[in-house]
Order: sequence, then C-alpha cells, then structure tokens
Amino acid sequence: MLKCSLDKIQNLFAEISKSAKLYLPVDGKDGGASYGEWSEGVEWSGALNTTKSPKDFFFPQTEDLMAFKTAGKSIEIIDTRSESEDFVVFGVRACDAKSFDILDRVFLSEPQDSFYAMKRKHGIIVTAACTKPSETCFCQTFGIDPASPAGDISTWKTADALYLQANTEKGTALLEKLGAILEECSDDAVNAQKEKTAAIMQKLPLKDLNTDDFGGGKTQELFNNPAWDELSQSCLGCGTCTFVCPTCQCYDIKDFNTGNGVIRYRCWDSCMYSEFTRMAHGNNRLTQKERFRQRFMHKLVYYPENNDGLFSCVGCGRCLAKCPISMNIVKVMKKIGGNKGE
Amino acid sequence: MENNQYLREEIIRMSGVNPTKCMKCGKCSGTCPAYDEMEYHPHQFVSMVDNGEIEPLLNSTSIYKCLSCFACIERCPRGVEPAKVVEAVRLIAIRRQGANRMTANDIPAMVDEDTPQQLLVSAFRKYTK
Amino acid sequence: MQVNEYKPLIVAFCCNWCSYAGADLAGNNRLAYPADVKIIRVPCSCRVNPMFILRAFQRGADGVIICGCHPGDCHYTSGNYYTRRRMAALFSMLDFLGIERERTRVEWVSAAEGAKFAATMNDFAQKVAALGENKRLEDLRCKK
Amino acid sequence: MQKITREQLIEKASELLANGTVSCVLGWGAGEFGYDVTPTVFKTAEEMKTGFVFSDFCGANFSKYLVAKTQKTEGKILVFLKPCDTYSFNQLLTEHRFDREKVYAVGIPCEGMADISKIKAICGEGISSITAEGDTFIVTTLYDDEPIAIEASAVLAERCVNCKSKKHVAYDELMGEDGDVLDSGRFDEVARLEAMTPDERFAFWQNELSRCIRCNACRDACPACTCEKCVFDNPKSGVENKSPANSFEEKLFHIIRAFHVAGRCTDCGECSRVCPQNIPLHLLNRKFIKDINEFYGDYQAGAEVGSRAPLVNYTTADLEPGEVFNREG
Amino acid sequence: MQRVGVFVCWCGSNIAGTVDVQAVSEALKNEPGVVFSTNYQYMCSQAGQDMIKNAVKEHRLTGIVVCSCSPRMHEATFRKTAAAAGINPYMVEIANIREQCSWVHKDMLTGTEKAIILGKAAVAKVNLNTPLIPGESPVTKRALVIGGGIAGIQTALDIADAGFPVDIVEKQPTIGGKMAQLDKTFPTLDCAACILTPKMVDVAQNENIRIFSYSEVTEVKGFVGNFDVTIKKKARFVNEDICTGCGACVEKCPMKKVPNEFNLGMDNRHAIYIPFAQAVPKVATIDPNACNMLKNGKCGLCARVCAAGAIDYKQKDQFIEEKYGAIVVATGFNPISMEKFDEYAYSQSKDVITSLEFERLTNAAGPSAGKLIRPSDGKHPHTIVFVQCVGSRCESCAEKGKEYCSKICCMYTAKHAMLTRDKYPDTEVYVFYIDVRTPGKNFDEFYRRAVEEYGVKYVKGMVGKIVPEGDKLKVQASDLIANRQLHIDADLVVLAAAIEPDKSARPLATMLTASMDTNDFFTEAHPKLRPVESPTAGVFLSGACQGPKDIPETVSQAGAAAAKVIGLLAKDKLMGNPCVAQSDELMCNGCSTCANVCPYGAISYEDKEFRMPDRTTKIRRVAAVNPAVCQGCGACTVACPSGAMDLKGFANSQIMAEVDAICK
Repeated sequence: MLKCSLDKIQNLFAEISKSAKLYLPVDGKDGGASYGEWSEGVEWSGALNTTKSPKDFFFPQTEDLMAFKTAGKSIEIIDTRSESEDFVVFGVRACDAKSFDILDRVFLSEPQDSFYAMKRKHGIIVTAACTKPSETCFCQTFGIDPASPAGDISTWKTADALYLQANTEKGTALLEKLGAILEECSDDAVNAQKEKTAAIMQKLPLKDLNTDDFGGGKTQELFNNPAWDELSQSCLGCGTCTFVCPTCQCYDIKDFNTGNGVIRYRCWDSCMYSEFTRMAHGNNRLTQKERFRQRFMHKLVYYPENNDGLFSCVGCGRCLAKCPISMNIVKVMKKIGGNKGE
Repeated sequence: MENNQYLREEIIRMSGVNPTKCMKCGKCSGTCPAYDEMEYHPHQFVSMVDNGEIEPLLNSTSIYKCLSCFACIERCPRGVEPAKVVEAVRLIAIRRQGANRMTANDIPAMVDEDTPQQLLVSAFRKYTK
Repeated sequence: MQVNEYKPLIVAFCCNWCSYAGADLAGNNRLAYPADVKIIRVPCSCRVNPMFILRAFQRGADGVIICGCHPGDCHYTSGNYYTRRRMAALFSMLDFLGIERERTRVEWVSAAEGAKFAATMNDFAQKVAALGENKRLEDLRCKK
Repeated sequence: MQKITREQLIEKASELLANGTVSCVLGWGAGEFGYDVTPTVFKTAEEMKTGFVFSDFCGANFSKYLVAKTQKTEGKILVFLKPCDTYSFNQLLTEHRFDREKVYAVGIPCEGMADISKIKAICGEGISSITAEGDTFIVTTLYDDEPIAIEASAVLAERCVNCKSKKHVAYDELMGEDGDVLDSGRFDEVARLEAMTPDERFAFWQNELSRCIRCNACRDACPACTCEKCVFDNPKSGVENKSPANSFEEKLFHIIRAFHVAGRCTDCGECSRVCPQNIPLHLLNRKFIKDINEFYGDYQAGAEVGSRAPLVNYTTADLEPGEVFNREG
Repeated sequence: MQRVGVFVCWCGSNIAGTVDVQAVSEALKNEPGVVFSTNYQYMCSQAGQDMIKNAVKEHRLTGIVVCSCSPRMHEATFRKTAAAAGINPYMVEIANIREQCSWVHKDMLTGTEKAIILGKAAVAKVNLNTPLIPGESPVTKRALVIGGGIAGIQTALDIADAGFPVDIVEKQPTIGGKMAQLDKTFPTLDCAACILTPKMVDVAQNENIRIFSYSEVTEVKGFVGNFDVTIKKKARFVNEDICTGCGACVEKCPMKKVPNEFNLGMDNRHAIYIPFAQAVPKVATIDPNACNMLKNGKCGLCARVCAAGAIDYKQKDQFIEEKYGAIVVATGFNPISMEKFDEYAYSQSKDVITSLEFERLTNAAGPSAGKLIRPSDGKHPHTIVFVQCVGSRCESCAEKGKEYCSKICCMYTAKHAMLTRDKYPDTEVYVFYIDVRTPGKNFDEFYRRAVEEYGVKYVKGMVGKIVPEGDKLKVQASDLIANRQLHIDADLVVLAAAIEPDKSARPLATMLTASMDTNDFFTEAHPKLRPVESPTAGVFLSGACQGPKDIPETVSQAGAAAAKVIGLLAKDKLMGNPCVAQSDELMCNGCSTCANVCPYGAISYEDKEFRMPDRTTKIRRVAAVNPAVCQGCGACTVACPSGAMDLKGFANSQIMAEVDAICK
C-alpha cells in the first residue's frame, strides 16, 4: 500500500498529468459534480459522485464514426479514427468501476467495438472508496463493496492522506511513474475506514434489496406481470435515467448532412424514447409501458441471462436521484419482485 | 428666424404639445371664456407657435389673460391642448424678465373678502418666475 | 485569407408580394448590393420559421434578414403582424443568449421600394461584415 | 409547511370516490425516502391510505398527466391542484388537450414546496429522514447523530421563492382559502442577465447549456409540451436529434423549445426542477414572458381559459423587432 | 429521386453579360438529381420552351429548374410549358439570376458564383417538390345579404336580376334602413321615400328575393361557395303570411306610449306597430316589452280585432338553416351617441337635436308632419345653428368621438340649411364648419347654392359651448376668419353627429372570420383594387359597413358587390390555389394555435378516431384545412409547434433545403 499526504495531492495530480490527461470530479457552480480535466488549481470534488457517469470517457454521448465527402456525384469515404492518447479517470466510485465490466461485455465481445476498445486500452481508471454512501445507494444489492473499489488503481481518502493500491499492470506502471510523492505504508488506516463504511452500509434504507426474484430465465414469469401497467403509468418517457446510468449502452447511428458531405456518428439512445430502434416497419415497442418494461427487464433479466448472471445495474442510485417523477429500478424491483426490502 | 425656431422647439418641449396636430377648427377659441380679453386667441397661439411667430405672443398681454381654465384642453377634438402652449409662452416671457412681477410679500395687501383665494394663487403662479 | 476580404454570407427571406418584388425592382433599376446576399422566396414573411433562421446560422450564414410588406399592407392582411411579434421575441431571445443582435433584422420593403431594398442590403451586409464571422451560432461540422 | 394535511386530502378523496363523483384520484405516491414522490392513480380510499402522500415535496405539476389519463379513464378523475398547477390546467384546456368534463379539480393551498437539492446542499447526502416541524425541517442523516434544523424558507424551490400566484384560477371545489396573485421577483434574474454584456451572457449560457445531456426531461415534464410528436423526435422535421452533438445543437434545442412554448408557458418551473444537470431553463421561458409583458402588455398564460396567446395575436401598433433593442436604456 | 433538367437562360446579354451561363449549366450538372443541363439565349421564347419540352421527353425529366428572370415574370409561362410537356406544373422552380443577380452585380466572377448557388438552391428545392393539383369545390347558387338598407336592397336586386336567388336578413321589422328615415337627398333633393320605396316594393315582388325581416344571422359555417348559415327569425307574434297590414290592430292597441324608434323617440307608437306606412313587409309586429298580453296575459285586444287571425301570442323564435355560395355584408351605420358631448347640451335641452332627428322633424311623415318646430315647445325656431364634425375627426377622446371623417355630414348639413331657408325665409341659419368637404359630382355647386342663393351663414370655426338659458340656447363659437368670438341666441341647434358601424357588425365579423379595422369597419381585401371584397373569400361588402358613404356611393358599391357575387355564383366549381396548408393528422394535437392566426378562417377542427399502438382507438381533435379557403400564407405553419402544419409548395423541408444549398 502506498500513500500520499493530502497536502501534496495537487503535486500528485500534477505528476499524473505529465504522462496522461487527468480527469477528476470537480464541483460545478450548480452544486452538482462532473468530470473535468485537471489543471493547476483544480480541486477534487468531495461529492459522493458525479451526475454523469464516467462511461462518457469510453462511450461518449456523441462520437463520430466516419465521414463521407461529396464532390459532384462522387463520394469519398473518410476514416476519422485516430489513435487515442493515454488518459486517467480519477476518483471513480466502486459502482461506476463495476459498470465497466458490464460495458466491456457488450463492446469488447466479438465483434469488438474498436472505438470503445481504443479508449479502454488507453484509459486508466483510478477508483476512490466511498466513506459516506448515500440513502440512494444500493450497490451491495449487486455484490459491490463501495469501500473496496476495483479499477486499475484503488484509492482511499482519509482525513490526512490518500492511500493507493495498484490492481493491474496499467495501474502499477502509473504508480511507478509517480515516484517520490508516494510512500510505502501499512493498510491499517484503510482497514479502519472500511470497517466504518461497512457500519454505515448496514444503516442504508435499501440495504435489504435483493435480486432473488430476477436473473436469467425469469422472462416468462415477469414479462406479463400486471404491475408493469401501474409502474409505467407515470413514466414521462424522457431519457434521464438512461443518460445518467453508468451501464446503459444503447446507441443510435445517425448521419449528419454537412452540406458538403455526411458525418456518420453515434449517440446515446434511450429505450424510453418513442423513436428507439425504429425500423422500416416502424417501432417494435409501441407504448411507454413496453418501453419501460424493456429497460428494467433488460437490466434485471435479459442481460444476466446472456452474461452469466451479471446484472446490468450497479446500484449507483443516479436514477433514483434524477428521475423527474421518482420512478426507478428500486420501485420496480420491489413491486415486480414482490420484494419489500424489509 | 433661427431664434424663432429655437423658441418653437422650446415651447413644444416645455408644453409637450404637438401643434401640427391642430386641424384649425377653432373650437378652443369658441369655448374660451377670456376670448374678448385676449389679443391673440387660443387657436392663434397654436398656429403662431407652429409658424415660429413667437415674439408677438411674448409681447402681448394675452399670456396673462388666459385663465388656465383648461376648457380648450377639454374641448379640443385633436388633443392639442392650447392652454399648455399659452402657459409655455408665458413661462418663456417670465424667464426673460429680470425680476418677478409679483412676490409673496405683495399678496397680503391683495387679500380681501371679494377676491377668491384661488385667483391669488393662480396670479402668484403666473406672475412669478 | 486577409481580413478585408471577408465577405459575410447573408440569407434574405423575402415575401413574394412586396419584398421579393422590391428586390426585382432593385434589379430593374440596376441598384447594386453585395452578391453575398442570397434571397429565398416565401409566400409571406410569416412563413419564416425560427428554425429556418437558426438553420442558416448553423450552415454558415453570418446574417439573416426577413423582408415583408409594410405593416398594414400584407397580401394576407395580417401575416407580417405575426412576423413582427415572432421575430421581436426571437431576436430578443438570441440577444439574451449573447448572440450579436446585428446579425438579425426585419425590414419592411414594398414592391415599389427597390432603392430601399438595395440600401437595406448594403447597410445590413456592412453591419454584419463589421461583426466578422458568425461564431456563436455556427456548427463546426458544417465547416469541414 | 403545508396548511392542508394528507389526511384531509384522503378524506376529501374518499368522500368523492364514495359518492361516485370520481372514479379515481391522480395524486402523489409515496417513495422510498420521504422526498421522492411519484404521480400515481389511486382507485380506492384504501390504496390512498397506504400509498398517498402529501408533504412539502409534492411539487410535481400533474396537469399534463390529464391529457393521457382522461383519454383512458372511465368516469371523472380527481386531481388536486396547487395554485400554480391551475394555470397549466387552464392552458391545457385552452388548447383543448383534455375534456374538462372528465376531471374533478380540487384546489388546494400551497405554502411553497421544498427543493431536496437545496436541503442536500446544506446537509449533504445520506438523508435518513426529514420531518417538518412548524416552519423548520429536522433532517437526520445516516452518519451524524445530531439532527440538523433548516428553515423551510431557506430550501424553498426556486419557483416557490418567486411564486407568482397563490390564487387558484380553476377548480370545481376549493379546500382552504384562496390566495392572491403575487408580485414576485421572478424576472430579477432575467434582468440581471440582460444587464450583462453580450459576451458575458454568451459565456453564461454556453456554460449552462454545455451541460445539457438532451435527456428531454425538461420537455417531457413540461405541461405546455404536449405535441403528439415533438419536432425534435420527428426525423421528417429536419431538426431531429438525440444528442447535443455540439454547442449549436444545445442552443437550437433550447431556443426552439422555449419559442414553441412562448406565450403558452405558465412559468410552472417544471423544466428546471427536473433538469438532472440543474440548468436554469426557466430563465429562457421567463425571458419570453418578460419580453411579451413588456412589448405587448402583461399576459399570464393559463390565467383564463380561451385567451389568445400573445404570439398568435397582434395589434397594428406593435413595436418593430428593431425597436426591441433601442428601448433598453 | 427526381430527374431534374436545368435550363439556364441568357436573356440575350441581360444575364449572359454578367453571368457565365455555360459555367452555370456545367456546374449544376453535378447537383444531385440533375440529369440534364443546358443553356439557351431566350428560354421563354417558343424555341426555348420547345427545348424544355423535348428535354422532358428525351431525358424523362420529372422536375425542371429554369435559371432566368424573376418568377414573377415567367413562372406561369414555364409552368404552362411543363404542363404541355406532360409534367405537373408545380414541378418547376425558377432561379432568379437576372433581377436578383446579373442586374445587380457587375463582375462576371461574382455573378456566376451567385447564379450557381441560386441554381443549386432551386435544384435542392425541386428535388423535394411534389406534384400539386388545385382543389375543386362546388358553388351553392344562392346569395345572402345581411342588412336591408339601401345597400342591401340594391345588392339583392342586382343579384336577383342576374337570375340568382337572394335572401335578405334584416333585424328590423322592415327593410329600408336609414334611407327610409331621410326626408330629401342631396344634391338633387329628391324625396328619399320617392326613390327608395319603389325599390322596396321591387324587392318584395322579386321572385328571386326572400326577405327575413326581424331576423338575425346567428351562425356561419363553411367557406366560399358553401356557407351554412343559421338565421334567427325573432318572434313578432304576428303570422307574417296571413297579416294584411290593414292596421286595425294598431288602432285598437291600448298601449300607446311606446317611444317610436323610427322617429327617434320624438313621438310614440303602439305596442303593436307597423314602423311606417310603406314598410316592407307590411306586417304588424308586437313589441314584447310593451305588450300587456305578452307581459302579464291581460288584453288580447289585437287578436280580437284582427280579421285575418294573424295574431299569435305563442309564436317562438324560429331558426332557419340555409346554404349560400356568397355572403354580402350590408350592416350599415348609426349616428354615434351625443350623450357625452356636454358642451353641446344635447342631454340638457330638447332643442339640441341630431341631424337624423332633424330629418324626421322636416319629414312630412315625421312627428311634426313636416313642420319645423322646436321639440321643446312646438314653436317655430328663428335662429338655427348647425354644428359640423360633432364627434368626427375627434382624436382626443376615443370614448366620445371617432378619429375619421364621417364624410356625409358636410353635404346633408348644407341640404338641411338650404331647405330650412327655402321653406322658412324668416329664419337665420348658421353653419359652423372646420372644412367644407364636397368632393362629388354637383356637390360643391350644391353647397355654394346654400350660401349664395339661400343665404345660409357659413362660419369657419367651431362652437365651443352651448348653454340653455330661458327658451334660448346661448351658443358661443369662434369665427376664425373674422378673428372674433360669436355669441348667438339660437332657438334650435342641430348637431352633425359622426357615424359609426352598426353594433351588430363586430359579432358578425367574428362569425364570418372577416377582418375589421379598429373602428369596426369591415376591411376590404385590397383598398384600391378589391374594394368590395372582404379578405375572407366569398364575403363581400356593401355600403357603410366598409366605411362612411353617401347614397350614390353606397348604391354603386352595392352594384359592384353584386357583380362580384354574380361572378362567383356563375361558376359551377371553384378552383383553388394548390399551394395551401396541410395538416398532418397524426402529428396534430388539436391545440387551435393555427386557427388563431389564420386570417381566412380556413382551419376547422374535427374529432377523429385514431388507432393507437396498443390496438385501442382514441378520439382526438385534429385540424383540417379547407383548401378552398386557405390562401397559402403559411402563418399557421410557424404557429404550429409540432410542425404538423406544413405548406404545400413551400414546405419546411423545401425551404430548409434552399437554406442548406445557399449556405454550404
């Protein structure tokens, strides 16, 4: 275990940013935190988490795929890909760190998504353990320990120091570069913090939420549950839950006509949108109930069915906090699963 | 001429009256109770100011004969407000004079049972800078 | 490219009955105005959707001007009155977002006002040129 | 602190359900944490007793739900309307968006609703309970044993701080006393921005709108946005997009959205309430309202049913678009 | 994808002088959809047109772009060419490279560049054009005239003479209007009754004309050629078909003290009454506010004396629905109220009267049997003062007067003054005027005669105030020419009150979706070129409802309106402009925003059943544009937030394509 005294943390950031662009949560004027690039004087936010998840670094909301240039009646195809530079995403929470496992299974399985793969190759994830999980947190439902986050490097922040531990080769390589700022230390302080966090975890209102009623093979049982009507009736059909979700991975590919050619790009899509997966014959899910059901069935049934029981939710609680009408996966799990969580 | 132009603008500014709105119907003079006292009549004030013939007005006693009863303002179908023009011309005249033609000290001597108080107030306003 | 060579691209929406005819009259009288003014004919100024204006800026226009019949002269009796309200509100909003107010204009040009049309376009082009390129409402994708 | 209680509302609803006036109730459903309420349809008094909630967090404007719910429901729907909701209610009626006969509207007084993000800004995350005591909220967290007391007035939602009216403009029945239209400072922030230089304004909005993730929550929550299909969802419209691909797209969406509701927006503030990125979208709408009031005389959308919105109206003496800027000092 | 042909015109050297036409046609060849591009000296010539026709055949063109002069010049020409070549005329777009390019730019390079861009914009648009076919609608061959004054009478007679059926709706119990109340008419001084009543009889006897008297229009639906109108026939409690107009009931009626509106309240009538001797239809009407039988069921005298048995106390308002192809508005005018003119003491003295009251006082059928008397004491007046422009040209106080000139007062005042002096040479007659306006045939001569031959004293100036004192009226006025104030002791004062549109006009305009000005006069479609048409197709204007008018003018406008109506009714079908708005029902949410801005009332709403995605059906209110009424301005397309409303020929996508092409 290595540590860096908190008064030297800006030096640590400076050192990291020498070899790679460093992104970390920063406080916005509006009170929310979001990832920003570090430069001198930029402070690491003390917020529990960012509004938008760090999936944006690997699977950006909008991403150009290729371009076509037209001249007269000829069309030229332009490959707009280029080698990405190394970058570090710092301060990722355990739940979001877990989300990359979920995204990887989608984008890195064959055929691999080269855009995503490129960024995964060059991105180093430095996680930060939670000490004050919120009432909306339910990562433990999915077996995640917020006090022991994964990532290339895990960190723990205490009152006076930041403790670091590399988990992967990439992580080790980065820590080696940081040299003198870090010093070897015991893991006593970290263990103490873990215990404290574990105690808080026992107080969380959603601590007993479990996935017993969900998982692969439950389609028949859950699909026609009458509760979907009731649950979906208040859904506005906006994409907030999808866009703040660290595991939602649907996108649409669109062409933008620039006047001189076309830029083909992809952008996040939401299964809550009426135009989602619109095909020549029209849409396959015609009502908000069907769209609503799809989102949760996917996270809780279809995805685990195809991915060895792994749920496509990490319990980060963003959708609980951000849904305009407070309808969310927890309410769905409790109602559909008959799981009252108590 | 230039001076007249200046005075015209000044009177228009002070009175807030647009003399070009006048359609020369003469209703102001038709309703004026002080008509026979005046050398220049309300409609002439409007038309003469519009034409820049202001000196004759300034030199006439008509500006002091206007009772400021506002009948002309009330009756004018075009909203021209001749009394305000008269008032503005009078103000110009007063400003040109060296001293006030009436001071507060003069008033006690004028007070008697027959003179309405309002007349004194009005006179004081008219004859004072 | 030298600065003084910069020529603004201006889109002019002209109503068919007055302003388009006014532009034709400017042509008949050979009254010159910059070639960077491109006219789009619409039946009435009230046909101009704010989306068209933003679209023009997106695609690289530096100024957008809407010309219609004088208030009270609309071929459709009241179309330009709606234009007047809509554009007053829209332009004020663009200004609120910090977009230069000189880039947008509404001008009433009758079919008899060829000279006014040319003068308006000259004046507008000059004012827009003074602002330089439209940076605040451009879409860089369209510059590629 | 609300003057009317959950129990009073349940009692009223039970009475109306029992005597057959209404067949169901559109109300606030309890959530997990006390502050997260979900619009819910209750069919029986029993359902209400377990699931209905009325608290200082019931800010959501339900008017828009009536568009879909009145189509699907047999009989009348009971809806509780706070004063500001009644404006949206009227505006929807003006636009023929639902059948008035299918709604039984009960006006309820509102003392202003709390903004949970303001509470969290003071207490931090991990709220385990919020109890209202008089004009104070007592907040306990998962970490500290010491409860925190907050003045309710300090955590009022923005739209309630600048409440425009405590008067109900539509109802079948009123509970409690009706209030008055208020003289609010709701345009102060707009005026502050107007006083900035264009460069400052541009920077301000560039920063605000750059956070937009185009989740459409502002639109989908908006009671004025009830188009069958929004132009931004319609591939045929030429402006359809699913992402804020760049700063132009961000501006396009928000300018056009504000323009489309200009003169129809009642200033209910839902857009800003629901924005996950806390973009002050209501300022765009208020700019239009402020302009309309100044250019064409005061107009409050929804104040009455059937009024003609200013942008679909005119007088021959309206000011010219060019005069808009000259009139500013 | 279209197959577009591009035809670049040289226009001799008009275009080719500043635009490299060859370069333009070459450049446009590469545009999407373009399969053929050429240039020629005069595209509009027969040879040029043939070139287009041949190219259409040879290259199977579906769209045509002509780069030439303004579309205002030759769009119609090339549309005809396209039609002759067998493609839809609306598949033609013109790029204006003459008026808006070659003529305003001097430099060949600039001109050519711009011409190419304008050409590209036209190509971009034509690629999105769709064939448009003008709509057709049938015409109901019947006209409705609202208002039975001289304007309505003349219009109805002229339309009926052309062989079309006409209905007149008149809210009073008789037709005749204001003219029936007049005594003599200027400038020829024929008696109004002598020239009007024969026309009224003509109306009554014309087989093509139906009169709905004592009736009002309550609802108008439909559009040009196809109006559906509901007419309320108010209960007159007398069976019109049976009543012979003998007047026995009137004689016996005990309720004798009802102010007679025909004589402007200067005498009384009975509760059952016939407004005047020559009324058409000449039937009695019971005033329900005065009749004892109707009020409290006591009396019934008239029913007993009516030999025909026409009295029917149980009669109810009747609603008649009828279809019309054209509607003529002839609602006329009224003098404004004098109540607010305190300075003229109208409310204080009976001897201050309006000009219309003066007409009744001098009319042989009037309250004084034509003898000029003072209403207060019945004495003969010696000094009479006429005041002109009372409430006319009055800008300062909108509640009191009107800003406009009422136009007819100068002439009728001259008439009154002249007639007074003629009949009573012992009188002294003053006329106070601001201007005397006499533009009209023989008008100024008439006025001069009043002065020169009859000795009427015209005074340039206005009356400032009138104070009743004893049996005199103290008139204080200015004489601007003499620069003095006049004080006249008058016996009678006559006020030339301004006239205003009838109060019924405003609600009628709303029903007709016809526009009005701020004074409530109907607006004409064009102030010079279409003076008798309303902007709303199928609605025509006759008489003073459009603006102040005298009788000769009213009658000529009435005839003009009739001609327009006849022109419309003579058609079997109406062809529309195909560039009209169209609503996409699937996207429309029925909010009515579009209908609010439509100047023509072309948008209506219907409840339509839609099949929903979840297999249920839903009834939604959606907009429907009537293509026969829509003129294609496009105001609705911008008002519609969802873009459900689009304009054919100028669609959102087409205009955006033009923008894109210009800005790239």
